[in-house]
Amino acid sequence: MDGIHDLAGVSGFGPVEMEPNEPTFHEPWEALAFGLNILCIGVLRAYNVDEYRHSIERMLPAHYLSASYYERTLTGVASLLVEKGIVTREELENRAGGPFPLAQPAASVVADGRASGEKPRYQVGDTVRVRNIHPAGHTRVPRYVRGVCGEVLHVTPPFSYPDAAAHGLPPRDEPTYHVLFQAEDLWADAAGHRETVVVQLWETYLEEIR
Amino acid sequence: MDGIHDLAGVSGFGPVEMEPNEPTFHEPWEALAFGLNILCIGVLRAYNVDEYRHSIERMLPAHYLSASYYERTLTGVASLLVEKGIVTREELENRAGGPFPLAQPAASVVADGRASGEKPRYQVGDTVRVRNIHPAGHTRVPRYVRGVCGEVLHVTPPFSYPDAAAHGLPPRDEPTYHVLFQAEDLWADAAGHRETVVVQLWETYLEEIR
Amino acid sequence: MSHQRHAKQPASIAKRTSALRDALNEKGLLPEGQLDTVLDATLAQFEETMNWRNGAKVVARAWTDPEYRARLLADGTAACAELGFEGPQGEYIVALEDEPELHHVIVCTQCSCTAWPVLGLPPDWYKSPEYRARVAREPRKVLHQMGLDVPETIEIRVWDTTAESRFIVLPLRPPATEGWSEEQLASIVTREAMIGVAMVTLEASAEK
Amino acid sequence: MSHQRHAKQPASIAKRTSALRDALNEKGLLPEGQLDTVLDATLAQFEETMNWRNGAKVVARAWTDPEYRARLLADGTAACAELGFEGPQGEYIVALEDEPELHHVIVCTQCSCTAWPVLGLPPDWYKSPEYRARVAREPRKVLHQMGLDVPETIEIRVWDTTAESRFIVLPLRPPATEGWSEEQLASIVTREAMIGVAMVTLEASAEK
Repeated sequence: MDGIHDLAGVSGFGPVEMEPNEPTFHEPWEALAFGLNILCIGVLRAYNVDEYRHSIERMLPAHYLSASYYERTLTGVASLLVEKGIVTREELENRAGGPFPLAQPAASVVADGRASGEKPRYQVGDTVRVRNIHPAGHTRVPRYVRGVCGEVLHVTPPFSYPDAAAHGLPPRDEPTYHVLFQAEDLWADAAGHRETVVVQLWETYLEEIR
Repeated sequence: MDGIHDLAGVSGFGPVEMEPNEPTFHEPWEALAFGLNILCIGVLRAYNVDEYRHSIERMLPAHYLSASYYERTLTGVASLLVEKGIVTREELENRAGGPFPLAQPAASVVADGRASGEKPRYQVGDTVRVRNIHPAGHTRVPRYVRGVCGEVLHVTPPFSYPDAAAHGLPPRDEPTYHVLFQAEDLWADAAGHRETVVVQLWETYLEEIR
Repeated sequence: MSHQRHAKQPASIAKRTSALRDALNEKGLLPEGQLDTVLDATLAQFEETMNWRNGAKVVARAWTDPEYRARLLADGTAACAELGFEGPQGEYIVALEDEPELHHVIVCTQCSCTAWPVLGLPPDWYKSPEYRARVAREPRKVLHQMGLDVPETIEIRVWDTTAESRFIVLPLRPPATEGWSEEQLASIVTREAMIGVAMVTLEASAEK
Repeated sequence: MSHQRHAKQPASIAKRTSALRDALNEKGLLPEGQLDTVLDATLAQFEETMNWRNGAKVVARAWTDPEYRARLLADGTAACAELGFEGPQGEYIVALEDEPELHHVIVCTQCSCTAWPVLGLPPDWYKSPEYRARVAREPRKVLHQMGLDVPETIEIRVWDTTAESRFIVLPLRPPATEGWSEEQLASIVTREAMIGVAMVTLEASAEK
């Protein structure tokens, strides 16, 4: 989805603020929210990491931007557990003593892309174009590279295709690449000098230059 | 700027909710915020409408999305009056009895585009491409049409070029056009059938097809 | 985000608005008391005279007077002014005529511009991020959720109010209104129909 | 936005988090008391063993052992595992070697992925919308505001963590550290330097 989480290049944000001697967690509930996610993925196997990422992307945009990182974590975890029938929204709200905002439902998605285990189609040095796609569901191809040409810098291992895994479709591994983009191809007149961006992309996101 | 206000095509928003028998204003402060803006533009001539629009775009993204329409109005008006030295943030916060969030500063912008009063370069039926530009300041060319080709549907009158007017640059009138885009050229695989979008664009935003 | 951790809650929006009015009043930019006078007059204008019922009259006139309809489509600004509807945000009004195979919808994706003299101040839903984000990209789906089904055989054309044109949709006149007076017709035209998110039907009435 | 007008405030985030834990506990998905045991063990791991000081050791080793450096650049995952640093979010670690004319910076624009075994959980600023929105588009400006000036003669290469690669920057070794021990060197390597928003300097110290 072309969601609010796809932030790269959006203007208007303030300065990046760093906190000296920042603790790992600022509040007990942050550690708990983080731990619950680790527990649900790693021990209970209630969902996978792609589903987790997508659950956060599905938060209402105003909530996404106003929530802190661990509030996003907690919201994603709770949304998935409700969607999977492990807990109900009602019991969460009763226990919390008030509204418990959750993510919006996921779109229904059909499988696309390649078969598992195929050999990489591109090699180091190839010029590739990122397909101009706007998937309704989870995807890891950010908007700012779509339609743009880049150069294959490394052929990286096959990894599970997230557009499928995030929607409970049969998992499959697919070749990935580090693709190098020139800033001026991404940001046109707004690009800085001698700036480049590398994005790791699954093969389904790419097409050959015609 | 490629700000949060440029919302078209961002996914993840919920349903459009309509209110039966909606009043013009829901609260007295809404009418007051609206009236103050009309007063400042039309009577005090403290700023122009392009500066006003830009002041809202410069709100921090999380504030922009969580604020109601008239809170955005009030924030824009207050930001401009502070920036122009008519009131100070301190007196506003003292009077309000707490923090008074304002917009972020405007970027410095240099004049671009055409001279005033030139004849329209394009005619009805011409195919034009929207330039792939990312202005640092105010602009009225939304991101979703940049780099995309469309057809001139109407040659509309010259209007004040907002990228200049919003930054206090010398005003100039420039030809505008209603440009018709096919949805599949804008949203690729996500486009619906038999859907088109018309965007009114200043001539500086356009380029000829080469 | 450390600034968010420690951020104080803003003053209430009502207090912020009053604070700005009071600060302006104190500057003496206008003669004493005149700020409130101007404010009251402005608001009365929008509550009473500059609202979407004007647009309904324009539509009813266009439905009953072919020559007016032709003038409206050729020069919306002048045709609206003929009926006395002009003013701010109405300097260049463009009427969009629906056809059996073409349905128009209006939006302002970047802010919330509207033809004030004929549509008045827009409703909340028109100004919402939901409508602004979605209608240019998935108009048929958005209209469906708003209660209007436009068959796929009909083109939906979304007009994004990015410059100075201010649009008003001239909807299809419902069948079975032959012989109706202009006033009767105006009474069934809704603001939603003139934005393009509803059709004009015989059920619509003044309470909308 | 009418739903916003009438929206009730959510329960506090602390209450929401406890509510989720308690609801899960009640389901009996794990033997009694084990949920808290697992939680405690997980958190202890991140507080104590899986943190960025591991990465500092990797960098110091690479600075002092040319063969290790070559192994690190050829296979980051294996080279980190040599020192005992492996685990979740470290299945495919890629070390990015800074050069006099090339400066690497790491971001995850869509969420906040990081190489946990060598960088630990990322700091708030790395997870902030500010950093994620800005650094891929205006890296030199962002780094300047964060206190690092990279001259325009030097290429800045931003690595967006979109798939399974997890990056660690191998920063330039500061001059005047000849003869330093691995431990001494590790003590001046900061998390910020291994993300690419700071250089390693002699002033940096353990308190960072």
